[in-house]
Amino acid sequence: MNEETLIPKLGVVTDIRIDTPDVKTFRVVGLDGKKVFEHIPGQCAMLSIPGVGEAMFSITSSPTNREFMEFSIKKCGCLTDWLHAMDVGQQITIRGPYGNGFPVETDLKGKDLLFIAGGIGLAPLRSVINYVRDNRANYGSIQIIYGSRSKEDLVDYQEILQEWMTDEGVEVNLTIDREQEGWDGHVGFVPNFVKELNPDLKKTVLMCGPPIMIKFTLAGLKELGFSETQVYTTMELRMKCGVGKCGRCNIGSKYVCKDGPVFRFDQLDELPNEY
Amino acid sequence: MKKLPLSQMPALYAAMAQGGALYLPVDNAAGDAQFTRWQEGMELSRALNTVRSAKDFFFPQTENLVSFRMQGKTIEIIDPRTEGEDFVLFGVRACDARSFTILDKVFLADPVDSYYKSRREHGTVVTLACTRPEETCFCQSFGIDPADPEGDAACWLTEDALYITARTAKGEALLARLDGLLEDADPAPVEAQKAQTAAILAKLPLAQFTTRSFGGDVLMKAFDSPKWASLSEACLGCGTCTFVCPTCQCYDIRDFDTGHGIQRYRCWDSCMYSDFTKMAHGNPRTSQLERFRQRFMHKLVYFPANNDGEYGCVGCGRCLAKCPISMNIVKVAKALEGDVHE
Amino acid sequence: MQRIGVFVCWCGSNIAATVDVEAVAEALSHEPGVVFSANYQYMCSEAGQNLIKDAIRDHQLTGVVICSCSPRMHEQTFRKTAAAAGLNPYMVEIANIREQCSWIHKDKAAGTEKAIILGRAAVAKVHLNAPLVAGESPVTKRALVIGGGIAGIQTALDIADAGFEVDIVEKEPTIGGKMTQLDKTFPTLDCAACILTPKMVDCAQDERIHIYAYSEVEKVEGFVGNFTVTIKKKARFVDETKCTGCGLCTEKCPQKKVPNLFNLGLDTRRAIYIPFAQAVPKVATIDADYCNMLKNGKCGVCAKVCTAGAIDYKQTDQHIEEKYGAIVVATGYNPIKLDSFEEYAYAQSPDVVTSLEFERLTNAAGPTGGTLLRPSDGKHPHTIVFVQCVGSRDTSGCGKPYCSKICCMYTAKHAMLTRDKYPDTEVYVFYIDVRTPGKNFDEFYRRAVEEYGVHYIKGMVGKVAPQADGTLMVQASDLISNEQLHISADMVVLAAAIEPDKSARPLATMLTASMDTNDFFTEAHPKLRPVESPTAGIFLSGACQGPKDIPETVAQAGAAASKVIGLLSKNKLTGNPCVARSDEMLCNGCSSCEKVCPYGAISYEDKEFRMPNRTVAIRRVAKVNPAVCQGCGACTVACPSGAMDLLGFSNRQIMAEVDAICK
Amino acid sequence: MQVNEGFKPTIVAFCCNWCSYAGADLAGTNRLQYPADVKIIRVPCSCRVNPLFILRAFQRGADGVILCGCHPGDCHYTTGNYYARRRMTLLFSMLDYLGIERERTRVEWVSAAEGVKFAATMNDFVSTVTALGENKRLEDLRCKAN
Amino acid sequence: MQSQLIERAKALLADGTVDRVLGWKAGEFAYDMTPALFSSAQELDEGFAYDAFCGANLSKYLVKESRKGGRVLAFLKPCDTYSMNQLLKEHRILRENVYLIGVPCQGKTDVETLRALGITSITAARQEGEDLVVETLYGQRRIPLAEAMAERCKACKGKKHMIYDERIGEEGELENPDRFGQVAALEAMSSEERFAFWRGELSRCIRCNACRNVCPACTCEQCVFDNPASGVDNKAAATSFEENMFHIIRAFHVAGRCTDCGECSRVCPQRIPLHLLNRKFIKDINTFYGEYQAGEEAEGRTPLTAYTEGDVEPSVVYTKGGND
Repeated sequence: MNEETLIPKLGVVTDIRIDTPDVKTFRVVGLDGKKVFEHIPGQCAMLSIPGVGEAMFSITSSPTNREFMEFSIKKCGCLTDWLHAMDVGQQITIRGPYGNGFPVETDLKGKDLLFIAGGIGLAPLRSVINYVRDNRANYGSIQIIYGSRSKEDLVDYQEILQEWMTDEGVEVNLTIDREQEGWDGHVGFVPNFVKELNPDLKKTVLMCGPPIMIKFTLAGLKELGFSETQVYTTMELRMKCGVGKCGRCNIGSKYVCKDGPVFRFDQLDELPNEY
Repeated sequence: MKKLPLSQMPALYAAMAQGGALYLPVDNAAGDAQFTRWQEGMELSRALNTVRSAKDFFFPQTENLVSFRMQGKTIEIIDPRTEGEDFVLFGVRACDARSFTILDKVFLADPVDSYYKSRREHGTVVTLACTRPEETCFCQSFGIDPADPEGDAACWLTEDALYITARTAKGEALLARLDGLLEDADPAPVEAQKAQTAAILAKLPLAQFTTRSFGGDVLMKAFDSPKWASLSEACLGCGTCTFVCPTCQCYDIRDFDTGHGIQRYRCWDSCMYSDFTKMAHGNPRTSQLERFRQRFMHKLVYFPANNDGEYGCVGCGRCLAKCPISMNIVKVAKALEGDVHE
Repeated sequence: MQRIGVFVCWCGSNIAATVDVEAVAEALSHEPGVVFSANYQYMCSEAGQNLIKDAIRDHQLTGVVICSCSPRMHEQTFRKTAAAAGLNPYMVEIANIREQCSWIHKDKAAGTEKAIILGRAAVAKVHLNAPLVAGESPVTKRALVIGGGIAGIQTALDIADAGFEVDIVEKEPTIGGKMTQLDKTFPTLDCAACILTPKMVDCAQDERIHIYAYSEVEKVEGFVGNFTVTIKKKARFVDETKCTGCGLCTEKCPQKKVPNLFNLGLDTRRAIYIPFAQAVPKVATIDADYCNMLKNGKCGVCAKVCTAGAIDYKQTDQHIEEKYGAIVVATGYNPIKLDSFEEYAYAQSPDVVTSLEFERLTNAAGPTGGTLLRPSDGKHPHTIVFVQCVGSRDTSGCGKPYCSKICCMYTAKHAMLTRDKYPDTEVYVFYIDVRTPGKNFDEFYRRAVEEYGVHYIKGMVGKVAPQADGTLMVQASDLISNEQLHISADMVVLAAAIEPDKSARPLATMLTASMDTNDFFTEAHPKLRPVESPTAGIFLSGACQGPKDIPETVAQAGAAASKVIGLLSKNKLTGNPCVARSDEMLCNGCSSCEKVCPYGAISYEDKEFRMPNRTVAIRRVAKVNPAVCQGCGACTVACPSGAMDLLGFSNRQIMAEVDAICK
Repeated sequence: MQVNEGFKPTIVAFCCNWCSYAGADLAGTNRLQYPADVKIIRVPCSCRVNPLFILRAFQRGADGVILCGCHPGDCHYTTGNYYARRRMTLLFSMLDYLGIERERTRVEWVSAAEGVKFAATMNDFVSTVTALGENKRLEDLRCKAN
Repeated sequence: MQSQLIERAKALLADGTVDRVLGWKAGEFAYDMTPALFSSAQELDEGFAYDAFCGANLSKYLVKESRKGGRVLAFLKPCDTYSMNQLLKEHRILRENVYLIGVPCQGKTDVETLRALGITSITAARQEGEDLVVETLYGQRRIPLAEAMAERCKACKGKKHMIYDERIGEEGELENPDRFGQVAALEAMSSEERFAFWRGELSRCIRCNACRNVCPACTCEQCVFDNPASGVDNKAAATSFEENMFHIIRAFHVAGRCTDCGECSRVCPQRIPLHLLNRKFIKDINTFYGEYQAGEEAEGRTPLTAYTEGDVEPSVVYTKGGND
């Protein structure tokens, strides 16, 4: 952990990829051209443009990537507008990593994994998916259920097509909300799609997406027979200062910055419903 | 135990201020005690306690964390800190002294807050025993003895002398520096004072008040109590309780564009404020009931759940005295007691 | 984050001589968001404009800053340039480095430094500019004229003449207004009826003009180009479409004791009446206050004698809704009530009359058939005293603080005509000043004095005391000879001050048109827009705007008509996009903004807001009508929550300029 | 009054678009000199000027703030300057009450024809503020150049 | 008086005129009354209080309460009725949903006022004739009520109710209070002295927002100082400028609307005499534009949304109001 937790480091944007009409993926390295810091899948970093704002983002690249970090960022406010407008070569400030991350080296090891994501919710899961793919021997089967509003709104679509779908032992199920020309895949919302696919009850689920999707998918999973102890999600939206001291991430006796952002649903059940 | 005659107090202050700063409660223009940097001629306030707590000295209301200079696509990061100044906080009451250990549990926990830590290291806390507690005092509910305060060094003020004893290495070092002024003392007057104060303490209206029913075990019971609605209905959503509280430590980090660069500063925040948890994606606490509940749940339930049963309150009574609508932790705890006991 | 282009103009040597234009362009190129910076001899030239257009396209500029002459000079030019290159014209800001920099500073270093700061402020502002699109609204090609006096008539005729439909709403049973009551008009002494009645007839006959007589405006909604007006057509108990105006009913009606208001109560009429012979529309009206049939159901004479079957005792008020593009206010004036001027004995003696009453007493169609007779005993008066400024220029609080403007001239007229017709009558005029600033006015006044021997006395009348012998003792002071006068008069004529018609105040509220403290309508600009109200689409004609004589009224009526014609000839109105806008999430609904809006552009609505936990809150929020708002910004400062902001001059934009300047 | 030689004050002038800004343009057209310390911000009407803007200017380092508008009665928007007059009277009085030098703020009515008055006003205001020296009582130390 | 109010409230609850009652609730000590809602006779009996310590102005609560459905009974002191009217003028309270009972007020005291008189550690207090008898941990204190009165009550603007549905008790008479003496004293100081005075006072501000949140004129949906989009938001005044800024703008925003209820000064934990800012505006408005008392009427314009052509010029400031 960085000793000066509130003083950021400098990063430089070396590549900007347009993922969807409102999501861009930014590649960031330190001024020395190396990674700014190492992280665990599911951890976050605080990015900022001084004077514009500071906000928490999931690190979407896998720790197995030794060269750079990536952030997939949806345009939804002052800072993200600014980030979307910047050019390659722009410096930004970065501090982290923050949060507990997914238990990839403990609880998840050896398990069959089911990833469920909606829209930009793929961002935190992508890090885990690629980490697991890169350490394939340590894990069982991989199934990915990913949905978005439309084909254009699927984040990392090229990577999904070219790498994930071609991987042995990785099952990818994509869906979009409404019929669309040039799309012959599944159409429909994620919760229903999950039920249709009826995944094996042995799987451990990692889920991220809009609140409404989470709510209905969790209900669907329970209907299928999944237990809350099998399902993980991440709540990085509640993180503010990153170090668990500013008070905002406090839910019950937990601090999302320190105890999260990755929680199992049985853990969340013990908290007051303020998330 | 050492002592010094009251006539020597100015000399004591001067000696304490040697090589740093001395802050002590002094009456301000409104007639209230306020920690003030000592200057020749200043006198210790006779008030029981300051309006603002002593937490400012370790966790100031605003402080610059870092500065930036921007040019084109480049950013320069500047750590604005200079080597801190050693200082002595004199006249801290037992309640405030305890608040520092509560703040320590937040700011010195991993990851350590270096801004706070540095101030803690530079500061020496000299406490002063209370002799005339007021009706709003309930520090005894938290096992604090106002007649025998904690701190790096503790003092007792009698009619003719100041008694002082060191409690930590830092306190010892301070006393060593004051050596020429102090003489060895018989602790009998101090013990007498303690006994006298104890008698008053027993008669305080809140002497029997306790928060013992609260703690992590009753989290859901307390959270779901129907009483929050009526308790919070008059709350103005101001930050008075938070800002006078010695243990409240929530903060916000903001950027200020000076025209020449960006200053990223930290400032006190209040969970009572409507925008406290407001984020780009919404606000999980939309009503004053939820915000009001958070503050008291934090002190009575969440904090003890994470800190071996220690409550996030020291019974200083400031919120009792200052809340514009006279709603406070005592009223809340008393009202909820029945619900958490069930 | 904008992509901004900066263009620094040399203006030949106008700017370049005292401002180092290259240095300015260089310095501004380092400002955040500036991706292109250039300087050129004449930015407003075709080549200069092409430079801008090319840069907008080549560098995908989202904002443009031009450092040049005053925006009052070329802002429009450069906005068009930007628009031609596909950029929203309101993404252009001008830094005025000529009139407000190079031309006033001799020191090049200081000038250059200031030009950079002004440019920096413009860049800072552009960062916060947003594309603005002017709103468009259609225009209803129909005008409403409120008031059917000479002002309203002239306005209506002129508008109709240009081919537009126009409605006149007149509260009396006939149009014509005050001028119908006048005998002769100054300074030419031609007969009022002779010049007015043909115009009234023209109105009646023009198929584009519709007259709502005996009607009042009840409600006005909408805004310029799109007013919806509810007109109350008061029941006259006579079917207008059937009445031939034969007048038989007005002769047979048994109720004879009705004060004749047309003659100011100097004689009586019947309960069913036509105000005067040339009334338009020439239709009878039943005065419900006096009609026996309507009061107690016992009579019905008029219905019996009416061969046309026009009498309809069951008629009720009708409410008609019409749409208009423009509204002209021509509500005119009235003489003030003289009850509070006890010293003139107006209430005590019938021989103390107002000038308008005197007008009726000398009119051939008046109660005396045109022979001047004392109201009290019908005898010929031998001494008449005219008192000027009765209630005018009065700061005591009894009267009006302003000059009523027409009194000097009509009094000269009355005096002269009296002396002309009855040379044996002595005529005295007491005045404070004689004001004759009009064409042939002073000549007219001098003729009264010099040729007709009217006694003009500068002085005040202190008291008029009715005597036992029926004469009136007038006590006055002559300020020039400085002596007290006592004149035994047969009649005293008071030049009562005039005031706006009482209907004007509620009407102004309906129209959201502003009034001054005397209840005269305020004009949009006292010099430059004298016939327009500040509220767009509302125009002013005649004495409702201030005291006027007939030629002035007719001139203003024509001017108002031409403004209306200009408005109605447009198919669409393009608004100014720099208008106020209310953020309803912040709005308290407190009405502060509405109170300071000179245009009535702000209205309120109760709006539902979705609140947490699926609840709904209803809040009163302000809405700005962009078609009416002129963009002054008064509301933005009156608003405490900052809900009201001005597009193009937003709080953030102005503060950004402040920041940039003070950096 | 002492004279602060070499002190260059920062002066912000808010000018209404219709009268005073045009008056400033006329001063320029007539080549009437006034110090470059004055920087003009164009607003549609004097009533657009929020007290916040004036305080903001002082915060950011202005030494004097002047508001120019149409003469009372001549407002392009009829009544704007009447409201501005009340607001500024009260604001200035409050600043004075707080001990802020009253000469640092001013309102002047300048018509489009009064280029001479505009230049004279600015010359006078600049010399007044120069004599007062740097704004200390309403400054934000963070915003000082360093 | 207290029992009279309780009885009336019970009756109005019973006959369905109102379904809840806004009043004051007794607290832990003798003085710490909390504004509270009561919805049953039992609640009223248990907690409703009305005495010399019930100083809180309840009118602002009606902004929210009048929108919650049903009808709420509110007890208003004369001075609260001014706030009520002003809030009605600004359409912030739905009149049909509130039932107003005017209650008499002979001036209120509060614990801070007693504290300033050196009376601390209060355990009980009662009125005895014209005196207030205060029991403290360290003995009894007796002071004349008039002396114990809060500053704002010593400068009372009116003892008559401006609006009510019914009234209980007698309205008092006003005895020529000196409302502007303190302002005039400040005006008479030199500019430097005034600056030093205000800097000393405002530097104590901790930006807790109590003054704003209690103020019946500050009912903005979102305050400019809380709104990041306003460009002037600040949470904690980081510099002396921001302290000044907050208080100047707040005073300006309520200028012409402030009824001088004095709640701002009452609640300030740092005892900053904030009412002296508001009263300066009131004094200026009275001097420049004629006597005006916000809240006397529920309709019409405020001095800052009105004008006359002959208004004084801003330059009046250079020649009036104190010395250099």
